[in-house]
Amino acid sequence: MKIKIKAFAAVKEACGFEDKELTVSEGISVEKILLELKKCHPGLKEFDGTLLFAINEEYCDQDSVLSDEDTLAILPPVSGG
Amino acid sequence: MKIKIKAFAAVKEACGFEDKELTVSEGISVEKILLELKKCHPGLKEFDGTLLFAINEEYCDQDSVLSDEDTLAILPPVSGG
Amino acid sequence: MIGSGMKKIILQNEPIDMAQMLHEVESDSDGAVVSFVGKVRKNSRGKNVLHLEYEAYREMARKELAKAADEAEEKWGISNCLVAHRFGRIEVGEASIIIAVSSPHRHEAFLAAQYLIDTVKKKVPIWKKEYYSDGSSWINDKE
Amino acid sequence: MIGSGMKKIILQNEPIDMAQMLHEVESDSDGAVVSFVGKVRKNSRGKNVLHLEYEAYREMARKELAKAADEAEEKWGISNCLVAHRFGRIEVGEASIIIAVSSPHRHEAFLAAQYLIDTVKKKVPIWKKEYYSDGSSWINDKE
Repeated sequence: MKIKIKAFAAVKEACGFEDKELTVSEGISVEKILLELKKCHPGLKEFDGTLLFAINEEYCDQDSVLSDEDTLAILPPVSGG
Repeated sequence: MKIKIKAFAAVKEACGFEDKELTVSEGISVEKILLELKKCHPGLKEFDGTLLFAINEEYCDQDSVLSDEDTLAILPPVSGG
Repeated sequence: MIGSGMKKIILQNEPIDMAQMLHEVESDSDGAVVSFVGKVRKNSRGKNVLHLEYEAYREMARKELAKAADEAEEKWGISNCLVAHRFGRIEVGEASIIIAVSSPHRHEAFLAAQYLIDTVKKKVPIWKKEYYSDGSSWINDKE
Repeated sequence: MIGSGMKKIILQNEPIDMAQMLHEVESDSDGAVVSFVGKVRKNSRGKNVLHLEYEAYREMARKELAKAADEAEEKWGISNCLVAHRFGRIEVGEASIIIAVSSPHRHEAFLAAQYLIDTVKKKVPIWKKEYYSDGSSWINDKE
């Protein structure tokens, strides 16, 4: 299945992409995708333990599972206001 | 000695005066002045137990004693804001 | 008044210019400005309010407000604060009071603004008279 | 969004018009308007800030802000509320965020405004980058 990945702010800069499409196996978890991404984007490792995730604009956790056409956002700790 | 009395808002309307000069005996207390005032201004009685007092623009209590030239303000409960 | 911040007390008959008031407390080293605006409501205690009139013991109100501003600075280390209260006739929807506080961080600004309006309601010699279609009444109960 | 009050979320590149924002939350049945303005400070973490840049995950930020506004209405029965956040480049002294809440009484308006800004700082996907004379840095610690 196909999913979209979105990266923001410091994560975007560390990864070098803003939007990305991936073909992944059905029922893949956020955690698994993250492991895959770290292979090509080692800069992601510096965020270990601090990242937030959202599927289709709703916060989720690392165990959450993606469906076809989902958008996974990888978010550094927020600092708005 | 001479003192000034100032009345505000509902007290002013009930007493029928805004400013008043009184000649009183030395060392007179707020409470004593109030008793005197009630004789001529019985409307004051309806405020029993709710009034606030200030001498020369500083809050005081009923036992406070006045000096010559002092200004005593008689204040209903405040409702600003 | 004590301290190094700007503290401004305004008692005026004229409408309050909100943008101007907020501008007055600004400074480049403050990250937070909290403001409170108290306005005349069309309903009060089940009655239909036509307009209000505020009376103040002005010299004393000014002193009490200045004390409250000093206390707010001492307690929370706020930078600048301003309290503007109108007196005289005020229409429904108009502001009777504006409080604005600036501070490096937000928590202190919130606490100080609340302290200032609470103090006004409790201790500052200002009185409100409500006018209805069938009369008027001095307000002397607490909200 | 739920409830009958006006709830408005604004994410914009342009400077925020404070007077306009306050005007938007007004209603004749509300006695209190509490506002919070967050501004760019010239000093941060011991460094001299030249300007900021904010980035937002806009669709999601809008949703999270709308949820927070609904929660504030549910919890405190506020009437109207507005949250406006800028993104892009913002200069020292300019406002990055404005929150305005109106309510019949003041206590609820204060609590709701604080809840909204606390939620922004904790949960809304917006990020700040500080620019200094010698570089720049994404901010990701809590105040």
